[in-house]
Amino acid sequence: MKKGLMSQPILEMRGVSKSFFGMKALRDVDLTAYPGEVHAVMGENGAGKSTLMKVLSGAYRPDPGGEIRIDGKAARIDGPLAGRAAGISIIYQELSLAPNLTVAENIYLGRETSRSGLIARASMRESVFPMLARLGADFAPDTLVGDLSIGRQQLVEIARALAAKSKILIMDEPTTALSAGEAERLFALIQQLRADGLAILYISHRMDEIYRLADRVTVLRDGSLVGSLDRTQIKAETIIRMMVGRDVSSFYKKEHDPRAVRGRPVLSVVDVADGKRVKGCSLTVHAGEVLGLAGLVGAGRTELAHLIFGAAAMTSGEIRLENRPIEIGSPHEALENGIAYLTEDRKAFGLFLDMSCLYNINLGVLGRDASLGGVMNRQKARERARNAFSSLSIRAPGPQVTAGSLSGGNQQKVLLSRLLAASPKVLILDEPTRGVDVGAKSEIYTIIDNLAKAGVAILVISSDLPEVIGICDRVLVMKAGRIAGEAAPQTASPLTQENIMRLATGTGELDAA
Amino acid sequence: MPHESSPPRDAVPASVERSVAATTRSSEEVKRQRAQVFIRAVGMLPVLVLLCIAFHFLSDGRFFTGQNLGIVLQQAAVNTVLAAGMTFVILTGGIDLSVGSILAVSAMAGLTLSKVPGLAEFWLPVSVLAGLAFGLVNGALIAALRLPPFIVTLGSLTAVRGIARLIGADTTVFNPSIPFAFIGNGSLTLIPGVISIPWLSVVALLVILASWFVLRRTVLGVHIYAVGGNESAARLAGIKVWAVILFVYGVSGLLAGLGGAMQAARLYAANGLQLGQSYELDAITAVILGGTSFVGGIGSIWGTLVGALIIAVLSNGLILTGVSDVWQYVIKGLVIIGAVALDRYRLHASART
Amino acid sequence: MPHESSPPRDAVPASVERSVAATTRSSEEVKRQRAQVFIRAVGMLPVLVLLCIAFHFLSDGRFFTGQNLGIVLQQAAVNTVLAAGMTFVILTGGIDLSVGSILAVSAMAGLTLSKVPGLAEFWLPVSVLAGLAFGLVNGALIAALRLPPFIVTLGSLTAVRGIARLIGADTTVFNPSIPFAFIGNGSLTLIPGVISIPWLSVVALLVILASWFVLRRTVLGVHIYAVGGNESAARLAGIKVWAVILFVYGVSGLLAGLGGAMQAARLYAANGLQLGQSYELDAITAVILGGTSFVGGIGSIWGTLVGALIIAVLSNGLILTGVSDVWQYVIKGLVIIGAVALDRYRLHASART
Amino acid sequence: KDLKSIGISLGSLGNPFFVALSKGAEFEAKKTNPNVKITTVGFEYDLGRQVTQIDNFIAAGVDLILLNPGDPHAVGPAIKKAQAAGIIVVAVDTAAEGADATVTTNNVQAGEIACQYIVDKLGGKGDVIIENGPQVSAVIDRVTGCKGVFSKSPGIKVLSDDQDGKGSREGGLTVAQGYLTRFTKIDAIFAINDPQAIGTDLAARQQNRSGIIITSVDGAPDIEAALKDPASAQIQASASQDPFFMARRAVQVGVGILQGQKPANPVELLPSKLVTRDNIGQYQGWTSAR
Ligand SMILES: Nc1ncnc2c1ncn2[C@@H]1O[C@H](COP(=O)(O)OP(=O)(O)OP(=O)(O)O)[C@@H](O)[C@H]1O
Ligand SMILES: Nc1ncnc2c1ncn2[C@@H]1O[C@H](COP(=O)(O)OP(=O)(O)OP(=O)(O)O)[C@@H](O)[C@H]1O
Ligand SMILES: [Mg+2]
Ligand SMILES: [Mg+2]
Repeated sequence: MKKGLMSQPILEMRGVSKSFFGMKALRDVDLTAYPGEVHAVMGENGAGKSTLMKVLSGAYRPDPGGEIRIDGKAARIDGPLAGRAAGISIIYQELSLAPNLTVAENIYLGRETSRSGLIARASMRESVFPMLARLGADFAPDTLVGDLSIGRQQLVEIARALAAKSKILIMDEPTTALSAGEAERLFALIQQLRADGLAILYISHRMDEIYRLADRVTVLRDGSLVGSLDRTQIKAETIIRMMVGRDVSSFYKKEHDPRAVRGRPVLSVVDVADGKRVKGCSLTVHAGEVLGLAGLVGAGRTELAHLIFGAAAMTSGEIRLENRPIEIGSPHEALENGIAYLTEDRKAFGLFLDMSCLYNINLGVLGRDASLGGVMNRQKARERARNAFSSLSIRAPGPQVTAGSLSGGNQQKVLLSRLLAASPKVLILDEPTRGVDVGAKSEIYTIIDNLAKAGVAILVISSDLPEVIGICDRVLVMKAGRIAGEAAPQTASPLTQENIMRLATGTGELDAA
Repeated sequence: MPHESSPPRDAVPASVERSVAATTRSSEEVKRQRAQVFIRAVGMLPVLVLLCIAFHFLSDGRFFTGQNLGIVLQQAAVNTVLAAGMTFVILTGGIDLSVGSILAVSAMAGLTLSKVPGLAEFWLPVSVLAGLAFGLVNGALIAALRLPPFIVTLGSLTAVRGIARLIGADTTVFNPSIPFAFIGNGSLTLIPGVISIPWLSVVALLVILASWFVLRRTVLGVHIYAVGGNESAARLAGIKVWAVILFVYGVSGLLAGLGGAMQAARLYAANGLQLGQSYELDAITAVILGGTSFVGGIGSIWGTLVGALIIAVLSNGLILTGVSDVWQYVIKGLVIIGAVALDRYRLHASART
Repeated sequence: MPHESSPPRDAVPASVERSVAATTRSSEEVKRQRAQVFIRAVGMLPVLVLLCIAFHFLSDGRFFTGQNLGIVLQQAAVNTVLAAGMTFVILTGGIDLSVGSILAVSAMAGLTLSKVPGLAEFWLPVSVLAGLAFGLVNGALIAALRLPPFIVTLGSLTAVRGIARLIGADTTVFNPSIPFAFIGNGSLTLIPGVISIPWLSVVALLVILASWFVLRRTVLGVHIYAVGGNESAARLAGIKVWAVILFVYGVSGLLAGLGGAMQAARLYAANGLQLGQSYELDAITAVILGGTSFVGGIGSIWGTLVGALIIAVLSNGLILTGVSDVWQYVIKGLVIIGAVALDRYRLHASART
Repeated sequence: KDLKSIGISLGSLGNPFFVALSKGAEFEAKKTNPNVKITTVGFEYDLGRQVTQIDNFIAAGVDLILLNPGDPHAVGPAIKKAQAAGIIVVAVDTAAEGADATVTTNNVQAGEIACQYIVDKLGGKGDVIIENGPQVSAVIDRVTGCKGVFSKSPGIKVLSDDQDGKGSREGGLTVAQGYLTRFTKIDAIFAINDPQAIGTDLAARQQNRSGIIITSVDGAPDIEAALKDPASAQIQASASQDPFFMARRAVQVGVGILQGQKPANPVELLPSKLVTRDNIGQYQGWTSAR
């Protein structure tokens, strides 16, 4: 990788700025990338990483003044087409796929193979097969993208970027929706592309990925460049200090009483199935326990959570709350029973982006606080929102701003505070730290730990193995709609990454490509 | 063991000091959003004012007279009431094409009843409730069977029109001595001889105020915005989406019924085929002119009021200035497009500053 | 355990993926998914067939006669052409309310020209091009100024109607000896004395085929679906969204112009005010009945054809069976609602088996 | 009092009949006062809209309102309001309760002569259809007149009278296509206006049906052409109206009242004359200004 640094830079950005409606999202940022290197770009939520990449790909037009040079020549990137022509391809952070089109159509969107305007479906389809195989995808080219889970959609995005065969490849948090196996395959692929001489700009909030992949790290804070580190200098503490401006000491928190595992059972799920993805799962969460649920993408964890929460219909099985069987026909009834669920897809299924944080936070409890005739208690709502802002340290101008204007991590905290406002007995968290920066992550871990201390039964679904191990008391592993096994300390199957992967894949080893 | 809704302060990591840059950006953001909210709320008001002034000069000063303003208000009344109901529906991302037909059916029902001795006094509630009933049928089909609102209300646009004609056996029902006729033709005198407001406008204003209260001050209102903003998120947040949908179509029907009663009191007559034809387009236009988003979740009832007034001022002003019927079409169409274009431009410009 | 509330993903059809790994999927599931794809493609066809059979028996066997089928096809033709254009627009998530007015203006322009000696032969292309021009104006306003399609086309619904009236100075323009009249009233004889198809239907069928070709076989077609499915993704993929939008409204205008020419040739006359009134509702109904989604991105032109045929069969069948005008309204409305309900139920049921 | 400004509210200004009506009114008003301000609007058969327009006329301060009432009774209250504001209201084409005067075609008589023609041609025996239209009073009157004639001939069988041809060529064409399929033997069709009659003829020609007698009411320019056209031989008669003259009369009466001359008879019924293929040569038509 040293040889990469020696050669001529393929990309030089000088003094790039970008403002939205007069608000500076980037100020005078410089960035240099060489062929054959993985260049990590890091920073807190809202630091401007995605904005910088979008300027590079042509999705945003930069403010006048800056300069972008590719292969030593000044490049004018004034649109997505120009970006592509300059040899840049990008995996956007927000999935940018058309759900109504097929996988093949999405991969070739905007640069279809055609003969005098006629679309060559067959040849596009054929050429997609090997790409999908390389990524280990288990779906066919003519599947509709809308029918895929987010994880699989992410694979489509990656396939699309690879198919463009470019010199500079930008990956904006590509692994947030992937589980360990798929992420492994992606890493192998990245290493191969690096060897082929591509420059890869890689954005992630996961420190372990940075260790594994990055040749260099550039850190942004509040839209400005903080500095760059060479591979030899990459250390978690250094990066975090550059990002946050302070030390984040202990990252994972597990201070609640581990004996809760054998405590009072709160939620028991007995043999539930939905006739589709979930094929008979049983589990029990105890008061004060943090139970992990791991597995590969598509294992059915989200579907299981939806069954428990009444968001999908069960075909068989039983749910018991504090040893009483309960009927949950809708999320409304689940919430009435004290079960709360944090969705894995906060934009699509969680937040109301055009509504203020105030209402986003209070939505679940407005009815409870209301006076006769359903008149809102706005005083109480404001108080609750203010409390949530301070206790979860939500960084936003105030509860009045719309949720859509917040950065990812802060959006997640807003969503979380809605759930907490309902004072649930059972909390199901589906990928609670997806796309959330280190600072916010550690805050969310602390919140989870505190809730456990307060006696809430917590089920954490996560594809981030270090996270699962770091915060959970024991971990159930799902595979193909069934619980494949359990990993817990002081048992025959201790709480380790290897153990979880073994259960998840059903093989003896990690399924690296 | 439910835990406290807000964890104790010391349990969370010390809040992180914000950088100076972040602070200034934050206050800027707040200002920007405040400005936008204000501009959105004011909506088309400038366009309305401009139109009024233009018509005043073009009509040799006939526009701003007490009498003419009363006429404009009265003419806007029925459309305002329909548009208020339509605002509820469009806020959830739906649409109600059947309001014109429901208006006709409830006016027919009310007038028919008003000719029955002994029951005559009940015509008003009956016609409002008839509207509610049809609205609830719409709502039930949309909420329970999850059918597309456009098709359901298009179907009832046609079917309910047929029912309205059936009620009157395809003739005009006429009752010159209908009770409560003052609603349609009387005025509420505030200062005798100086200020009096047509009762129709009073009713419309009350409807707007009630709608504002429901939308902005009640839990149900927030739920309506939530369903329009993100229906799947609303469902996962525990909102009974079907109940919200049933409610908005019920309200739209109820207000269409009220509109029918207002028309009946104003005209002393109704005709199943002719009354309320294409009123739905005027109502929808008022809502959209008022800045409510077609996809739902964004909009305000005040915008709708302004939108309805723009439509009434246009009709009145064009006749007042003596523009021929044909050119009225052309001008109305262009003004509608021009108004949104202006609005778009204004929003854009303000977003930049 | 039946649940009353549908889960958030219920709207999305279960995946149709053929798993390469093929570990988890049973062959039963594959069969189920195949069936669903088929049912979606077939769309409302069963409803159409049912209606035809019902009318055949209710009309004492008068429905399935060569002549009557010809009449149905002919009556469906203009709406089919408009609905084809509307399909393009709705697939991008837009709407075009102005088709009826554009149809009127182009028929007026065509007929007026057809009376000018020497230029008479050119009336047909002129009326089609007039439609195209108005469609492009709509498209330009929507694409360049980013105004909401509903308002823009509502504005032109009104303004263009005014222009149509201006052209004819508010009278009926008629020309009993208009060139190419065979298009409106003649038939194409395939087997002399046995099978002949009205030229109007031939034109409509060609339009459907051309639309299918553009939507399914060209790059532009994929881009239309992409814009409707996810506009920002389309933009990021380098698709010129404005060009796509301009195109679809242009097509809608062009086909409305063609519809105007067809009506002119059929009626030998046009009236600026009356012709094409509320045709937009019929066209939209055909598209939505045909299973095209209002939010864009999902739908097929074959569905639109079936939808247009359902509407024509309903009108024809109800007259054939002697149902009175009033009851026709009621029944039409209920059948439209019933048809979508049935469709929804069918999709649901097949998803469960 | 002089005529300075006049407001006209008519059924639908896209209909040539009302256009001729408005032209006649304009002609007469300009003759009375060359500087008169005329505002003509169509209420598109929406009662509410017509009442609104009357209100607007009141606000605009017109001297005379020429009204084609949406309903003979229902506009009564609005008329009273206008009269209270000192405005003279004259109903034209349809009678209106409480109007200062009414000038209209005798629509019952028009229906009678159009259908009497059919009875005479058929020799009092045959299967006929009354192709109805929008239920406004003029149409209702024509159908009443027609039914009265038919019921006097026991040999005439009315096959259907409950389909709406929407008053247009297209509507007439669609309805007639249904009729022609439904009934194999039709001897005559009475259409409530000319556009429907022409649409009906087009349908018959398309299906190669002949020998059907088609009559209607209006005497519009397009029926004039049809009555001269050998291709449309089945269209045989139309009971003519004279909108241009009717409107002139109405304005004359209105101006008279304005100047204090009460008309002898508040309702003036103009008789309809039957235009047939034989006398079409002498027919003057709507467009000729007289
Ligand atoms: N289209 C936009 N309009 C207005 N503001 C925007 C827009 N896109 C980004 N911003 C703002 O620019 C800033 C930088 O956002 P950006 O998405 O680049 O952050 P990021 O570093 O990628 O964060 P994350 O880690 O959460 O993805 C944020 O304050 C954001 O609110
Ligand atoms: N956002 C979504 N939209 C549509 N369907 C989805 C979505 N997410 C998941 N699914 C469906 O649910 C199936 C099961 O995946 P599920 O999400 O339950 O598994 P998981 O183990 O939670 O994986 P993941 O890590 O992706 O969340 C998917 O194959 C897909 O059909
Ligand atoms: Mg980002
Ligand atoms: Mg999941």
